[in-house]
Amino acid sequence: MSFEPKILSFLCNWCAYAGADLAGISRFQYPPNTRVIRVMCSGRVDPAFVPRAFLAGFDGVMILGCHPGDCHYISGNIQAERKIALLRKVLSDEGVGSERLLLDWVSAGEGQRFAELIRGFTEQIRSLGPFPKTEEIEGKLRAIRTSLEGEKIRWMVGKAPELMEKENVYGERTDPERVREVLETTLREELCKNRIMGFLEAATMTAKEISDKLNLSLKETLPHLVSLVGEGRIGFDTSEESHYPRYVRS
Amino acid sequence: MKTNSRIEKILGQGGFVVTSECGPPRGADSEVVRKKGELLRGVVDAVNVTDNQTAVVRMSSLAACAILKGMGLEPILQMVCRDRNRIALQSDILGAAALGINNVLCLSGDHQKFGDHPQGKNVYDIDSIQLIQTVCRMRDEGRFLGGEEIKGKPLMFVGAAENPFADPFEIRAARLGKKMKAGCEFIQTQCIYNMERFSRWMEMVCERGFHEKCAVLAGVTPFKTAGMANYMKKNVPGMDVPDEMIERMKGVPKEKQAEEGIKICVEQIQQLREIPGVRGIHIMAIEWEAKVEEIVKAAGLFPRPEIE
Amino acid sequence: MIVGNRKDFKEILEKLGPRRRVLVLGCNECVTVCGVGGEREVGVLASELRLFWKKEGETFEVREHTLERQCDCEYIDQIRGFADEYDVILSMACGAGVQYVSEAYKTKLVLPAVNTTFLGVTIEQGVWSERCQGCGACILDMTAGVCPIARCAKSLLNGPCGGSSGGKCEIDNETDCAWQLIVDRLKESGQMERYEEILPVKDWRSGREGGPRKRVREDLKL
Amino acid sequence: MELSDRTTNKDPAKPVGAVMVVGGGIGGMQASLDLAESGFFVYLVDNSPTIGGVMSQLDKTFPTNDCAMCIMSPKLVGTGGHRNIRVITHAEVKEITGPPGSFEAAIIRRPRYIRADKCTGCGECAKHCPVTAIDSYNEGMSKRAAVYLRYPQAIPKVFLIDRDTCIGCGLCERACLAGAVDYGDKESVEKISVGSVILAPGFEVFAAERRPEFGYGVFPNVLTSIEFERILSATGPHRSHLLRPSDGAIPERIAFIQCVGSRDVKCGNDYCSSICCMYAVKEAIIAKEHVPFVKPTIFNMDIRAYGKGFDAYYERAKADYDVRFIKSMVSKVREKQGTGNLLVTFLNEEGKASEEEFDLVVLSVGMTPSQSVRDMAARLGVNLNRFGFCETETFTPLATSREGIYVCGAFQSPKDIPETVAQASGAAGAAAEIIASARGTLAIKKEYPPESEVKPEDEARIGVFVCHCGINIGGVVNVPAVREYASTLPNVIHADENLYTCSQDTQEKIKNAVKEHGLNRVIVASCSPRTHEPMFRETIREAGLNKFLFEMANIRDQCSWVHMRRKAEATEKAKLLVRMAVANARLNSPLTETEVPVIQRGLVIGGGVAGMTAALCLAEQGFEVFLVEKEDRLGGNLLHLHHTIEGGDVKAFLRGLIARALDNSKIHVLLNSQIVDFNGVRGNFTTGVRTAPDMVYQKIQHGITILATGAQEEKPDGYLYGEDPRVLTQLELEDRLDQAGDDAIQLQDVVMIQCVGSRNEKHPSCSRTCCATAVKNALKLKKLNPAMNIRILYRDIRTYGFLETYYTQARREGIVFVRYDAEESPEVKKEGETLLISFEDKILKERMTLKPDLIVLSSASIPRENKELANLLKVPRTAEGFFLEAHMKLRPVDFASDGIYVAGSAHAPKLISESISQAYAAAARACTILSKDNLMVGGIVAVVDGERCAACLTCVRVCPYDVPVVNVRGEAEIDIIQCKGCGTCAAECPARAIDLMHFTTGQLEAKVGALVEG
Amino acid sequence: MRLSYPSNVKVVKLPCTGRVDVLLILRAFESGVDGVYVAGCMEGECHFLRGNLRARRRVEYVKGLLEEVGLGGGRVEMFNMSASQGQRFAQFAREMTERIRLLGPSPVRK
Repeated sequence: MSFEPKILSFLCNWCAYAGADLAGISRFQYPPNTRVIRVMCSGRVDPAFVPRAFLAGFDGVMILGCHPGDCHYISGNIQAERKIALLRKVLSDEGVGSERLLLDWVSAGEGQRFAELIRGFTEQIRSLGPFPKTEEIEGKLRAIRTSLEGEKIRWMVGKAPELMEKENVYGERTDPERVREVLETTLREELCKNRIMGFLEAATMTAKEISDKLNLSLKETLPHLVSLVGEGRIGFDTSEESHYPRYVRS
Repeated sequence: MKTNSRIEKILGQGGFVVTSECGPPRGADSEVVRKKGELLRGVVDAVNVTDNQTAVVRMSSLAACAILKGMGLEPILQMVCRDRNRIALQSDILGAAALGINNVLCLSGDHQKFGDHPQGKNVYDIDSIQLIQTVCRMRDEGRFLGGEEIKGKPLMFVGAAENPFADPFEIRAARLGKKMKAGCEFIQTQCIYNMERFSRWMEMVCERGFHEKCAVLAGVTPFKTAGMANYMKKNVPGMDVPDEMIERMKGVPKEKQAEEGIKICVEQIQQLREIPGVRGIHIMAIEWEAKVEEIVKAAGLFPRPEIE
Repeated sequence: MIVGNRKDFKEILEKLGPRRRVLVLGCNECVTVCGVGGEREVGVLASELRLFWKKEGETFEVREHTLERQCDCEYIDQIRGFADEYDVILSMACGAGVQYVSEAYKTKLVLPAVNTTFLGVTIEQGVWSERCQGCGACILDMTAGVCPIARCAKSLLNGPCGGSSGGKCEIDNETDCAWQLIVDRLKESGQMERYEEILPVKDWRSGREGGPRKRVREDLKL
Repeated sequence: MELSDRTTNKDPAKPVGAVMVVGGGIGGMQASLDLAESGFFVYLVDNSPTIGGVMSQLDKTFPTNDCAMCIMSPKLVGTGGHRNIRVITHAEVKEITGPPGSFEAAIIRRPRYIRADKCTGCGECAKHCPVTAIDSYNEGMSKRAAVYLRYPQAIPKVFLIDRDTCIGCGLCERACLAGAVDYGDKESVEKISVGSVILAPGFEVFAAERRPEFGYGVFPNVLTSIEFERILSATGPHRSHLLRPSDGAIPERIAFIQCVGSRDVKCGNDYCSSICCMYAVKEAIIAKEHVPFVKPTIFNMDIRAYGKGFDAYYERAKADYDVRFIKSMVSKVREKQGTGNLLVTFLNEEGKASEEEFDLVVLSVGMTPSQSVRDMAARLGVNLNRFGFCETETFTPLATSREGIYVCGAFQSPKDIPETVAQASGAAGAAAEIIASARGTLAIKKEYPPESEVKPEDEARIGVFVCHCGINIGGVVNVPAVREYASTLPNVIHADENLYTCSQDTQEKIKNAVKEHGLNRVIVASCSPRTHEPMFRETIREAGLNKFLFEMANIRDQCSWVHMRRKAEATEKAKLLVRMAVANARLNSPLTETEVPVIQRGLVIGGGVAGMTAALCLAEQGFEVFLVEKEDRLGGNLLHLHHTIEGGDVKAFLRGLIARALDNSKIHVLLNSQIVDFNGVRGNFTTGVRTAPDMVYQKIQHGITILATGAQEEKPDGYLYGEDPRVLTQLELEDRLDQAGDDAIQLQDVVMIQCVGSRNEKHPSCSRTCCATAVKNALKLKKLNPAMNIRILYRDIRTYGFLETYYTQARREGIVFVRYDAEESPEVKKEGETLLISFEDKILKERMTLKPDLIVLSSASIPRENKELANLLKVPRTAEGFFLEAHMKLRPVDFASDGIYVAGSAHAPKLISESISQAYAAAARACTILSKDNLMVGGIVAVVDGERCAACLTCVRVCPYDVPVVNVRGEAEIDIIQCKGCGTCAAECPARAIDLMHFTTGQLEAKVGALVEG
Repeated sequence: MRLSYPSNVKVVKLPCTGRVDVLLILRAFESGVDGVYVAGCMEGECHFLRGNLRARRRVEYVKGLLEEVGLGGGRVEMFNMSASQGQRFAQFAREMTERIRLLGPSPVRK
């Protein structure tokens, strides 16, 4: 039996959704694999929805909004682009489905384009095959989801444009490079920490085992352990003495 | 001669005394006493009969003495102050004299804590020195402690025990002096292994002239095994066993250790005889009476002198 | 002071039998000082009883009270007001106190909670040691101030037995040999010659052997 | 705080009664506390956002292995909460103008962005902050948020924003319910008037990168000692688990490399940092205690364990902890490929290069003043020495080159904690001297309304205030439910809840509630009484209630914070804690503290340099002093000294000092006199003194006592001393060198032997000064006759601090140093008239025999006869007979008995400059009592019910301070002035006749009872 | 440090563990607590010199008393910790709670 991908698409009410309707009115044909969620603006799409969708069994996710400049809410689509770019970077760094995520623009008048995008993406996913569900990948997705849902990231993602383009709390403009750096670093840290918490759910582990699982060097791994210890989220398993202490969830 | 004591007589002749001991049985079987008596007959001059030694209940010393006496042996009645008050002690002395027992050895007695009735109450109405005094007074003055006159004095030759190695160091010789002063006529010592220390003690004793009034019989105990030697060193208070002696015991195979023990004992007796002031030997072969004869003979102390 | 030991809790419980209304009575004299029957120990014993009976689900009443002395009837009278409310008085005084309380409350059951052990001194906080047996005829002048009657396991008056070793008594090596102490003190004070004297047999009539004792001082009597 | 009237000096002729202390480390805190307790107002300015300095980063301290934070936190809290100390953090001194006694200081306050008056220290901001930064408290080994508190126990407990890393996202403002975030904060300059200044800016560690051969910064497993200290600490990156950076494994073989950045001419630091040997030993011991299989090795040139009890610690490290000491300098450290392990190259004892593998290398980095401190010194016009430390003179070790500005701690010279603390107290004494006439003019004395009377029989009327603490409590505990519950409890008249109970407006609210509802007990259910009780007590006192009528329920630190995920249970527990507090509060009674007048007069025992200096410091501050000396003249040990190693003229100094002491009308010098009896307590001692030749007896009443009985050179044993005139002690040599027509020029060969009578079984300590004395005298000999051969036989050369430069000079001048081991000390004998000395030469590996003209013995310093004095005063001594201070680290001049202090070599052997510092310190500590008219006593103390007392002596025996006595009535009596309130006696009194106020048996039982009821 | 530990633990503050009275502990059990532990300074670091050492002896004594009355000596314990060892405090709190949980409710509490 041939593989039928399950695709989730978020369509902005004013452009993409209208475009989809137009495709219908125009009887443009496209594959039936897509499930549509209507949102008022592509800016509403929380990046955390994406790993959530993958975890729920979707093989691909599309987000379609208005063309730049056309946003009904002025810049919702631009914000969506930033957020999704960040998400895509994380997904690609982790090697989990960045190629299964599509953000694009469809205006209310582009019924044809809508159908083509759907067709193209469906084919792309079909050729990629089903979303590989290994324990490791699911762990990564869960960690990505948890990280993105955390207050720090949400706040930063939301505030970033203001900081870079308008002014920060000190009435200055923050260097965009710096904002990006902080955002990426923080996300990366959160992600690693959440993954470690995930590993330790099942068993106690040494720093070496954790670093192997994270596919990071020990030197890169240790700071995450230090900060988790500092936050009191993990501790040391003192039940046995060894040269390599085992970490345990508190 | 104050008494009919065989020991007194031998000493009076200037002879060298050999005594040994017989522990009464933990039962009423007189045969046990008789058997032990048989082993010692003719081998030693007198036989000590212990008085509930180590505070373990045994046949009374007086009864066992009477049995030995009946066999023609010369018993020495050991009396401890632990179990009887002055009334009982004096009464037993009269009884012993009546049975023809000529010797008494006055002792404090081991504390009941070590025995089979640690729950018991001890008496210690009088102490061993006072007991010596009491017996002498009964014999010489013919009076009880309370002052009343005795009809028929008990003629006892009075002795005591002495541990030359016991503490306090300061009174090692004085302790003997005090016993002598109380009227003690002979001393049997704790078993001696450290010859050097014993001869030093003897020197102190002789220096003060104690040996003239009070005959010192040096105590010896043959080792049965190396383990016994070790036990004595470690667990018996006041016992001084030199290491080389233990080494010597350990140095021979187990089955030969008894033999070695006897050999050591004999050597010791020979050395002790050379020490000035030593007037006799007291062989305490603990539950090993069968070997006394062998020891006495090997030590050249056989036959025992005759007395008229 | 009089030194005692608390009885085992189990023994106390057995002695109490089915009685559940208990007056725990302390004494603020010797037994307080030697930590066996003062207010604190009364509290401890009362607490133990309450804990035990609560555990067993029983109903009970335990009262704590400490008298200035249990060897004077005026003090003992102080509990007259409420002693009747209890089945039993559990006295934490020495044997004298227990008896005297018992004499004062003839119809009341008075039980000892303490074993009276000896007349002694405080060696250090929490450690007491026997010094006197109340023989009634003190000979401490003869024995350099160390009593061989109380402190020698065999009460020997004329020197140590052969078991004295390294300054310790043959009964255990925690106990000092009284005669070692005497000899040491004689030596220190240059009186070694006193050791040579033979102490005569003791007249025990002044002691317990002469029967229960009583002392009267006429001039103090009312 | 009202500042206006303190910022200008109205009368320029009169000094200002305030002092500025720069630097809030342990030294700065000590100086501030001493001054504030002596009637001066203190501005404590710290560059860092919190006070505490480097000590706050330490895990343990040598030689007692006390937890650094545990022993320091009382000082932190005391400083932070002192009415007469204003802590100005995150600030630096721009300039100081005006004359001494009337300085004006300009202080630049950097913005904190968090308002100190509003921040509650709850930490919500940091929890939310998305930015991470390097945590300098953990030496970069962990991370913190951009808004942070340097360490959990920090004072002030106010967060701040690190503007360099903050991106200005505004999340912290949203998280802060106290409204403390203020992004508009700006740098400001504040001017303050002060009479004198103390500089205590501390040190920074040597930058280990400057010794590239050790690979610091290149190899991850090469750490500095301060980083290692953090790793060992409970608040460190791994929470005290000893893990190495490269892979998180436990390092087994640890190498310590000493003298990194010290004793190093090449990097310009040819001084010794004084502390590294000991801290390395300590870190080795602690590491071993953490992980028993650790094998520490310390590579060193000399082990400089010269302080009190140090040598014993060093010996313990060898014997009990298997710490290996290798006398060798490491030349190179490289990493073993792929393992993270390190290969250490060094010259072994045989002089051959060898290499050993280690899992971790710790560099014992030296002390150096930071650039910012050097810059400040330049701004203030204070001279530095060539190493950048503050320049001071031998006989004025506390004074900087600018009059009125004093110095203490590691900025003056490298030193450890106790010496810093002693010097800090000393600086406080010196700083107080010049402004003594202004004492009390600026110190804040608080006026309170009269206390309303609360009698035991009065019914308790309790007010309960439950705190949300933002969301710290409210986010977990159902605060309204707790408040509701509290109102149902017996005697609770009023119950309320607050967002922040510690905020200023809430204090007013509490005061009003007291009045409105006629409350006579107040309970706050919030955080820890350890930090907040003093403040709330103050509030209810302002409302006219005795402060002991206040009670706290800790529903944050011991409830909401620790049961975050169990909200229902936490709420129940909070209710119960409130119930316990109510049960306890009902029994709280007002405790009065009584005033006991202080006899404002001092007694100094010992008329040497320490005694005279202390007496003068007290006299200069206006206090009468009795100075008692056993001998027939003042001067002590200095009478036998001629010059210091720096070249100072001791004789001239001593003449001046004696003249000042004799001329001072406040000082009564009693020569030929001895103490014969001693009674009383702090503030009120009575001492009997007998004066020869007529043995006249007099009684002196005084408020404090300083012991300065000194030490002396021991007459050596052996080495033919006393048998041959060519064998001398260093003191005798010094005397001889000083004599006119000296024949020393004739000498050809001189041998000096170190550690004669020191560091042995009888006298395990190092005598500290003999190495420097030997170097001093050797240099002097060399000067007289440069051709002279001088050999110094030593075990370790301990020329600590700047003394090291003279050691370097000595070697440069050809003086030969030969090391010997304790087991094979040199042998001196005589063949005919020829003096022979033989010893083992470690380098040549053979036995050398010399025929010297002179042998000089560096003999031990031993205390003067002080046993009787110690018995009279009931003060403890060490096994070697030196006086034993109350606490090795933080109370170096105090005795455990209040009001008695120690100074000079009676405490331990010392250099002259150290004795002077310590004498000032003793005087400053003494002034904390003498400056007060009355002492407040009572409060939480043990009281005896005489009726119930059986006079059993239990209390007398168990009291750790020997306070209880049985009085003439046969009852125990506990002096409330001396009782420290531990309650041990109350817990053990067999008659239960003793109770501890405020922690009475009734209260404790009520509390426990409330735990279970209901 | 906000380390979590079980909410069963309630603290009675004392100036020094030297103030811990044998009777106070017994009274606590009478009131029905399931366990008591005394947390003092590290040995050798007592602010009042040796209060913690005395407390330890008393705790040992109470253990004996509790054995006698059948509650079990395990219900009382002495721990030492320093001010910076929040971690250790939490650990002891957990250990003790776990221990008491195994021992079950105090039989005194009915």
